[in-house]
Amino acid sequence: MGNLTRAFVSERTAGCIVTGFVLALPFLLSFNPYYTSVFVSALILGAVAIAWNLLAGVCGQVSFGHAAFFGIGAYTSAVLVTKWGFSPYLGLVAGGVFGGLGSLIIGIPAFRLRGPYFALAILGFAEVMKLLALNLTWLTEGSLGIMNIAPLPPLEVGSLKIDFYASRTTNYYVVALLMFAVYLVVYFLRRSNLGLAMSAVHGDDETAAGIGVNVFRTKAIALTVSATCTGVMGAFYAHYVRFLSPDTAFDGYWSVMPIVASLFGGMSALIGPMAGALVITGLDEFVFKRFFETGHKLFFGLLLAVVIVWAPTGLLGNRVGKRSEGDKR
Amino acid sequence: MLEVKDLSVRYGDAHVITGVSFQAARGAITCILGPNGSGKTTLLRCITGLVSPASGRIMFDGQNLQGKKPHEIVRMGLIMIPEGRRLWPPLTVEENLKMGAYLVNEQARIDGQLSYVFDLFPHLGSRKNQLCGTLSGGELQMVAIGRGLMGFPRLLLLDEPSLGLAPLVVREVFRAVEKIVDAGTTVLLVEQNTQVALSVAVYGYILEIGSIALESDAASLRENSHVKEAYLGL
Amino acid sequence: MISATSVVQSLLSGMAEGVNYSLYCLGLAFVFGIVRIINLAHGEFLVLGGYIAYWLLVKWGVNPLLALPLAAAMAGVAAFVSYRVFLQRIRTSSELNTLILTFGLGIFLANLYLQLWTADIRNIGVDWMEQPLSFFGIYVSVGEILTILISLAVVFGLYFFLTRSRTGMAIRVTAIDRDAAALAGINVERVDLVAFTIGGLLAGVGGPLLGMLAHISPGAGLHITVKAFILTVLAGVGSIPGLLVAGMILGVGEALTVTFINASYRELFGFALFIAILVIRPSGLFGRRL
Amino acid sequence: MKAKTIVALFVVFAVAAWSPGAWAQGPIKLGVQAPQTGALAKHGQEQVKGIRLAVDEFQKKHNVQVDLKVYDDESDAQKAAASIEKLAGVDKVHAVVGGYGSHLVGPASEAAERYDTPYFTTGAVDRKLSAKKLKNFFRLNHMPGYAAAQSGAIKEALGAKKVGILYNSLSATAEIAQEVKDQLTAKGVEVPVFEKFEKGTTNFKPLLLKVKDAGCDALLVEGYFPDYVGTIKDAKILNLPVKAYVGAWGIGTPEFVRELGPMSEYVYGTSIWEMGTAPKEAKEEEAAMVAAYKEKFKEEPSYIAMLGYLSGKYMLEAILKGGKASGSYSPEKTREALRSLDVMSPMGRIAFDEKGDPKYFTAALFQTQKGAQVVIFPTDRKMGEVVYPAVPWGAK
Repeated sequence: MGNLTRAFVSERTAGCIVTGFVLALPFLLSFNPYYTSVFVSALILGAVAIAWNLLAGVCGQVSFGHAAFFGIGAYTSAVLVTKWGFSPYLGLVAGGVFGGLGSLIIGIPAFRLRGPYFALAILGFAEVMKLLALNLTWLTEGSLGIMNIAPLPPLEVGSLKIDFYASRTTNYYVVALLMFAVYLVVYFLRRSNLGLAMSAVHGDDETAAGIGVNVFRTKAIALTVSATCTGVMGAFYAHYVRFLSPDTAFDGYWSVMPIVASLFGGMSALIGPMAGALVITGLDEFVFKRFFETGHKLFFGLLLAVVIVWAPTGLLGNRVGKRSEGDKR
Repeated sequence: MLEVKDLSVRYGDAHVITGVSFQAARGAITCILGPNGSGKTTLLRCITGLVSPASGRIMFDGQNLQGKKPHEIVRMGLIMIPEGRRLWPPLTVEENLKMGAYLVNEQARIDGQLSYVFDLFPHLGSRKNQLCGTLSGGELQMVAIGRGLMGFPRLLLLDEPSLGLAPLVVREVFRAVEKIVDAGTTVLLVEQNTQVALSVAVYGYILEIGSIALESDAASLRENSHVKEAYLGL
Repeated sequence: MISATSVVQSLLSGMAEGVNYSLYCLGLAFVFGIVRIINLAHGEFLVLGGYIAYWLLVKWGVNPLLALPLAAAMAGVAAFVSYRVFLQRIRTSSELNTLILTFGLGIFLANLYLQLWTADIRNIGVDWMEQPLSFFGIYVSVGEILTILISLAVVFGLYFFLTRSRTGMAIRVTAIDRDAAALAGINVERVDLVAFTIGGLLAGVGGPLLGMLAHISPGAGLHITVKAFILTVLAGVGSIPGLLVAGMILGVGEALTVTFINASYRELFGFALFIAILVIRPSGLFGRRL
Repeated sequence: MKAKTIVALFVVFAVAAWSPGAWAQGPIKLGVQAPQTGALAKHGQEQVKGIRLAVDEFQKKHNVQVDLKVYDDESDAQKAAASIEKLAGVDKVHAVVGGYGSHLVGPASEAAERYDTPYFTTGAVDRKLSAKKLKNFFRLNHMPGYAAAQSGAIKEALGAKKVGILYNSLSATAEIAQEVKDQLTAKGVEVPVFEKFEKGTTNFKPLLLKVKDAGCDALLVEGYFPDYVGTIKDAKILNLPVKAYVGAWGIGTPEFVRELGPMSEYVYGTSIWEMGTAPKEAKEEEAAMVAAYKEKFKEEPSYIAMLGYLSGKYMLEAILKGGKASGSYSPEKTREALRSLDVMSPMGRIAFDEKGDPKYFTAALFQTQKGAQVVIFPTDRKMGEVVYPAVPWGAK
């Protein structure tokens, strides 16, 4: 019996269910623009959470400051597009590149630190980045923020014109695409030799070094890939919301919510953070807000506490996580 | 005094101890011998309530220890002196000893026991205001034993007291242990140093890969060919 | 140009601020050092203490300083309940879980305050405490001197509690070596509960002082938690007198940054220092000693 | 099993989400997007109270039902835009009022433009908002009106020669600080101290010492409530020798007086409206509004509540007027009605230019005297004589 359920929810099955759900969601929501835009936010969060989980769940290095890479990505793209007229699509790429580069600046000194100290160093870095964005007015417009950031330009496929200005649905599918790209990057990375090395580092630095893993390089790659993906999502955010200020781009939300989503969904499954992001958003939007318009966050906080205490492995964590161990036996 | 029956302990999926049974007789030294990684420390941690067993039963003085917390077990008079001393380095010798009497409420009993410990280890008297971080290995072991004694143990569990000590110091420590037994405390000794352990114990068990491989009185163990070959290096 | 008196005055104001910083972060540092829980709801406990003092002042005219014990007690109760209901159950799981849990509690509490007491910003104003005193052209207020004294008293009180009292010693040895403490007959689970509650009490003392020196609002907690974090790392986990020094370094550093550079770099100073300490000396300025 | 549970949960959400919007002509559907939680919750909540009052009155007066939908944007830009998607896209409201904070109103007003829904805000003063020339964007207040009152009063009513400006790094305060500085410099007033501080600053002494050393006549703090509390308390301790303390907005309000007591005396502040500042033509309306507000919410209305009230009122009137003209409520008609508006209100004359900015908006500069706000500038709205030099901490 136990084996049956285990076989039922493999990583792949869970992935397929979530993929199917994400693709079908706009239909389920009858293309209602509000709910679609709510889930655009959920998917941005989901993608960042998957990226965060590459570092934390796979490689064992918890970060409290992914807002740093999100914000760097967002600002990079916004500045390139508004000031120097780059194409927003190029901006997405540049956002990723700069997010990755930014991660190296803090990563190189911070990798010597362990556990909460590493996490805190990244948090500090995020705050420093936010303060720089606030004070480098010539580049970032300071606290006034950058307004009127161009949306992604319309794509023309034959006679079909896909517009990203008005429609939420097109934005939804773009972000879904980006999210699956992030998922695939993480998925294949974990399957590769590097992924094995990351798992070894997750266990213990010294043991990993003992079996010939270059610990520093492995951590650096995990962080850079994670930050790059986060940077791309940040860049997308800039062109989606079309307004950036240091407070919104480097908001603690982007540091905290990916962690929450990952724990909620389960960190041992790659798809867990994604599912977590969707469920949290759904609960907050459709359940808590209905009961208590101004106090819904109260439930949210309580829910977090309750889930952590009574379901600490998350929604998907236990099953998928245990399965890979079961295989070896 | 202590009776362990069919005890098994697991860490996650790893079976550390499987079906171990043994007894420690009142008023004597019983020893458990075994190589590194045989599960000795785990066994003691399980008896003292730091680790919960997967199955089995531990009886102390006719009472089942199942589900008891470490401090409740200590209150019953079963005290362990852990491997590697585990003192509190920023505290002085005297503070360390006094913390051993945490559950004792009468000041007079604490003072009495403190002078007993200083009698047992005269060496420590002059160092009582020194921080434990500054002591030598032998002194640390004495403080550790002293701290255990401060809780008025009826059964003292000693985990590798000879570890890392010079032979001369080992002899001093064991002389003290014998005195403790003479004063009426039962001792369960867990050791790698088979030679010394068997010279003081009355009964011994050999623990190998998590189960009891051999048990007998100390004298016959000393003569046992397996013990000679594997543990005494003869 | 900046006059010499102003530099001295600025320096002093930084020191005063720094001492109060130490008080605000004491509870967090204590809980982190002893129970190994980074309590992200710390700031919310502090804010609770502030509101208690505020209401006592507004409703019954009780002097906020007299309200201190009650404010501390209420925050202590909040911490006690949080620990018994939630934290106790996941004490043994990963650090990350306790972090998320306390974060959730923080969100819950902040929004609860919002519902209970509206979003209005509250300031605990007591006229005689706001009177300035002047010494050789340097100004301080009665309240400032008083809050510094209270902060120092609490910090040293805690220090003596930990080094002199039986319970304090039990808490201390549990922090150093948990197993050894359990083997000495200390109920380590009880110690966790007591320590977490004390953490709440300490936070509760900070609240009224924050309300007097600045102001309180339902959402003010997170900022305090972050500051407390920086200080804890700066001082080094477990060093209570170190917190005072770290608080002053931060307070004075911030003040002088404003005086000599620019106010907009004040926060940057704190975080830059934070990262520098983490990278250069992860154990903090005063290492791990209790 | 777990996966099934998740799928079931999602289905529940989906069903819950799908609720067909009512299409029937009849009640006016007015949407409100405002922060009810988060950093700006306080302002958003007051705003909504004012709007609710306007709705009540409108229903009574015209006997037309108003369906009011209030959505919390959680002080978050993304949620602000999403709230508009919900109001305009799902609930199909006829117009939206509310919005607080330029960083929230920016994305929200763009979303409203996408849905061709009139959007009328009272809490966003950034110039860039109207520079986009959105056809659905209207607002009651904007930056130049604030800055003019401050610089004018400092130069003319106070006659200060040197001014120290300290400002919160948040966007609106940073913008007004720059604007006021430029205006003052143009008028020949020196600004030797011009510094930005972070929100959450509690030790203002080092900053104030710079003001002291520069020998400023007046201290201008462009900030929010906590910043005033902090600067005034620290100025008192330092016995800061300036002759006037001027704040931007939200200073001298009843809440301010309640929390600061005697230390609220003599501060200067800009406000769009405070109790008793209405021009003669609108005194009656002001009194009625204040009475009704007190009756309904058991507290004094703040200027934010007043702005909320006025925005709700004029928007509803415009929808109705447009609807009467064309037989159904339509965005163009509502916009036309708003653009043709020209009335005297408790906050002065209201009319919009082609960008949706208020044509005649100027804030008033008042001084708190014995707990009441006495307008001292501009001269045509003057209510009493200025007390100068005078600061709350009684120096000089």
